[in-house]
Amino acid sequence: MSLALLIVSVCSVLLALAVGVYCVAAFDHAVEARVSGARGGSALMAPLQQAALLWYAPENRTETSDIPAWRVAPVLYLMFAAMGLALVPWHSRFVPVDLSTGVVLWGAIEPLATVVIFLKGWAPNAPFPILGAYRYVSLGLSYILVSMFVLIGVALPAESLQFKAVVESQAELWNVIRQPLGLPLFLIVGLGVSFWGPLNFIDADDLNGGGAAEDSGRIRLLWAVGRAAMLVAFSAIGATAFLGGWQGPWLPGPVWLGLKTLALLLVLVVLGQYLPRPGPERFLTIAWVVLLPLSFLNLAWAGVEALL
Amino acid sequence: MAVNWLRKLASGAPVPVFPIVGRAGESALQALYLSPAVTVTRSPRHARALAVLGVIGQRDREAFRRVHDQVPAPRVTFWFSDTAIPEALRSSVVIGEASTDIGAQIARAAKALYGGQPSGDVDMCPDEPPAPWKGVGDGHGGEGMMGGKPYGRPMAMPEDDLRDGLQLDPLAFSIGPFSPLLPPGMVVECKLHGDVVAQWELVGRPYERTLAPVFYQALEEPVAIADLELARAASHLRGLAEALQLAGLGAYANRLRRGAARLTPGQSVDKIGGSGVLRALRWSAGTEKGVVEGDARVRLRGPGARAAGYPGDARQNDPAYAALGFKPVTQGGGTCVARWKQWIEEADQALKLAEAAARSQTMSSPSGLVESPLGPLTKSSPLPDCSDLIDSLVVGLEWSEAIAVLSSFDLPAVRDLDSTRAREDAS
Amino acid sequence: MELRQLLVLLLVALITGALGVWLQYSPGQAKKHIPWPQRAPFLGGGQPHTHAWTRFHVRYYPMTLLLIAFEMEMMFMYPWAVVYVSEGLKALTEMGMFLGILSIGILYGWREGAFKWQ
Amino acid sequence: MSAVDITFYINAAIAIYAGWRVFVTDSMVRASFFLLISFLAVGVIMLLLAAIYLGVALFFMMAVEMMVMALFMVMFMMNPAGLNPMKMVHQEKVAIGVGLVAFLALSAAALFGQYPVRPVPEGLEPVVSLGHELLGDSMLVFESAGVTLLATMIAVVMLTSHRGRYGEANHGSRPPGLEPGGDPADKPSESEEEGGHHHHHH
Repeated sequence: MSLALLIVSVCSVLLALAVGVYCVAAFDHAVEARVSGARGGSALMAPLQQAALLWYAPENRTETSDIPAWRVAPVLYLMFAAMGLALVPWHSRFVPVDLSTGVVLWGAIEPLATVVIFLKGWAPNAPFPILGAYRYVSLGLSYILVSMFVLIGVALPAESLQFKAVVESQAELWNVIRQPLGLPLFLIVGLGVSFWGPLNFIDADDLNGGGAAEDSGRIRLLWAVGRAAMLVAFSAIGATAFLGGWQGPWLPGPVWLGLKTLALLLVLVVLGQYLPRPGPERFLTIAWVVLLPLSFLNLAWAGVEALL
Repeated sequence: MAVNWLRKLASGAPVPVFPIVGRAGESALQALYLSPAVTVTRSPRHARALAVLGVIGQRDREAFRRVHDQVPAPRVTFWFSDTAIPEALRSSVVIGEASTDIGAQIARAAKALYGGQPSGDVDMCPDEPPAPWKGVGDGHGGEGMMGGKPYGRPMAMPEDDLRDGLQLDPLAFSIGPFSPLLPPGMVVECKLHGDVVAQWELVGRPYERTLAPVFYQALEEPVAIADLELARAASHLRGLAEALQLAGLGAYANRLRRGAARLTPGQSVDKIGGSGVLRALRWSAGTEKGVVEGDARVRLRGPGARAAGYPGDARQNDPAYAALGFKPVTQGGGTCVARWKQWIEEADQALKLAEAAARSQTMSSPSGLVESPLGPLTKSSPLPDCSDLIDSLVVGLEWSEAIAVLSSFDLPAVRDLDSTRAREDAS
Repeated sequence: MELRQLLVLLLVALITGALGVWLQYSPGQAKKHIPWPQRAPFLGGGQPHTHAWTRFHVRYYPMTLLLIAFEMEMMFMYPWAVVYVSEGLKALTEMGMFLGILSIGILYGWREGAFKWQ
Repeated sequence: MSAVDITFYINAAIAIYAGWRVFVTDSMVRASFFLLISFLAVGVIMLLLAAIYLGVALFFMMAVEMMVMALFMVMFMMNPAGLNPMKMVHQEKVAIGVGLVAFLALSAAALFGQYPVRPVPEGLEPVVSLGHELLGDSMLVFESAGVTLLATMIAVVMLTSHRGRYGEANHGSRPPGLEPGGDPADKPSESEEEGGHHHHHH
């Protein structure tokens, strides 16, 4: 790998991250305005305006808080999201990080994200954030197995844990058709990892904002960017694993990947505004009693399908 | 140059405002929700401005000072209230006018902050830790393993648990009167074991609710039933909006609030709120909890009682309603979701009644008894507060369930006719 | 060589991390001193009686232990997935057996209410 | 010194430093997550050793494990956040002695041991060979691991679940007395049991 390729790889990941984060914010604003019927601000400017508002907002801290954890958690979360996005192959000849165990590394990013989200709620030493943190951990520990089984399902026909091979294995038929349960389950996990919409157990309104109740200014901005980045990384991985990644007629590969990622982003954002948040206890039961068996079924289906 | 550009960008965003809702502040809060110039936040940390709406009781002055100081400075305090302005804020407060959009007024005042100059809004509490700790004991205020007051607050001590008998520490705090989770003015002493509410003790009752003027008018003179029913539907929809907000559906909550502000006879609730979303509420937390039974149903009055199968409704006594073919809607069960459903169906029924009444120009016949959105209202005895009913209902529930259950009730007392009129005379 | 790939990963992580740190420490924020009254946890005017860092009653603890047991098995799943197609039916039966055994554990946990909050 | 060497030294230093912090920090949560950092640094070293699967697997295993450990730490240790300073080590002198001996023994084994030289063949894929091993000679081991994990799961459920399918797990049980044959230490009163029972229906 030449130095030029190295620089191009790094820059393209960062650029995709920035564009993706902006798109998430703009989509979310547009969907919210459409649902609520509120006029006010264009969806294109709103993300920048919100960011500028948070940029200038003063910061907050609680009496006895774990300040290093408070500051480090959003930085790590953003880092994990960027690392996840870097694993996505753009084209058969251009993969920023082409690891032979990319699928496993993505599987590791999810529990690590759970840890930093827990720290978000733990750090302020205040009742509502801490309730949110523990609630989130019950979610985070429940979807992990589902996510892993679903991703192992796509690794079966690819005979590899490399995302590039996963895309190449979908040359004839995309995994979304071959393993119909995979993508819906994966999207649920995506909402969980980026604590978005119905699975936003930590920053919930029934806790006055929960983990974010004591956050202000730059820290909130950083978390907002991190969550959007995680959603982008998730959609990109989802597009790679289930929608055939770069493959598609007429257009160049990276464009296809971008379009598929945006489509998944839009689905996630709409789901986020449309679905109510289930009770944390109820979701725990659903995750283990419904989603996990479904992911078993998906794996069995994928296994039989791969042998045929 | 770039900085100016960034500040300009920031001032394009709606200003985040934390509302302090006092007595008779509900309508101003609804106006804030609808204003495109501001966003209403759930935590003062997210706000740049504090809006005081309605009258703050003497009891809650201390709490007001605390919440005021929790909005990170520099901030703007906006006064839309008959309460006397505290000494410390006298020079900095922005006083609102009733005539124009109060959201726009707040935004105008708050955007001065973005220029970078400090606001004159000073803290009201002294800049001191909650308890002296520096240099006490080992220097951080603690003693031994669990003793003392490390950093100014004590540590929790273990306690028996309700559910599985593990002896762990309770999380004890008081909440309210300005918490968005509780009705305005309600103060509760609360103890949690993990997520589960172990103790819920009402310390301060919520402020009386001021109803739409048409309900007070109907006590004395005939009013158009269409107006009465539209006001009822609006009140129920606002209650539902709060439930949607708690379930993480903020956009749909605002849609309902917006719809409630401009109801017309014959609309359907499903169209206003999105039928799928209203039905999906049953998947949110606590829907089967908070069951009201027995005598509590009667005390609960109004839609809450009807959701538990108790059919009392003052509209049955009114011949004008009988002519419209009115029959009260009821639900069985008396659960949280039954009360939400009751709101939905009553609002739907009210809109249909309004349509029929508007067509036939039906007027109500005053009998000194009006069915308000909270329950039967009479001239002599206003509706009493029943927020103490909650104490026993939420113990043993998880926090999210408890808050959902709380949001399914309309507990506060209703302001009586005389005090409402006195206020009108004064203004 | 994969080390080069890891270098890209490292650079991406370092740059985003540096961005996060810069965002928090760069000037422009209104104020540095945070007074004590602002620092009290927000409870709508109420006050906490103790620190929130307590022996918290995590109600889903049986699930976490089940998860740890189950997660061990994921270590075996990944290598299995890679050789699955080449080993064919043998891999299917073996992993079917393995997952079957573990599913009994999940079923048992469900039957005994381990997936409910205690 | 190559870039790989530098990365190794940095990660080794992080692993040791974080490992040391585990024992000197007052907060249980911090201790758990320092241990996690230590493991992550070791994982990176494994990646440098081309053990690409084991390194990454260590990340996800340890992330979950340390999260759960932090939960249990906070549940059962008094003063879980270290608000009052405390000592995390017991029997310090013995611990130091044992640590030193273990360190010396392992270092000696590393420095003076005779290791076979078996260069990895070109094009070997560790994950694939691991997979074939699992489906080949080690199949029995693998399946017995499954049975062992099942036993663990059942034991876990039996020990922790408060509500079984036949009702309360501690129904009719009596806590042990403070002295042999004495009264139970903290028998819950009947009314409390009733209250608790009421809220169990879901």
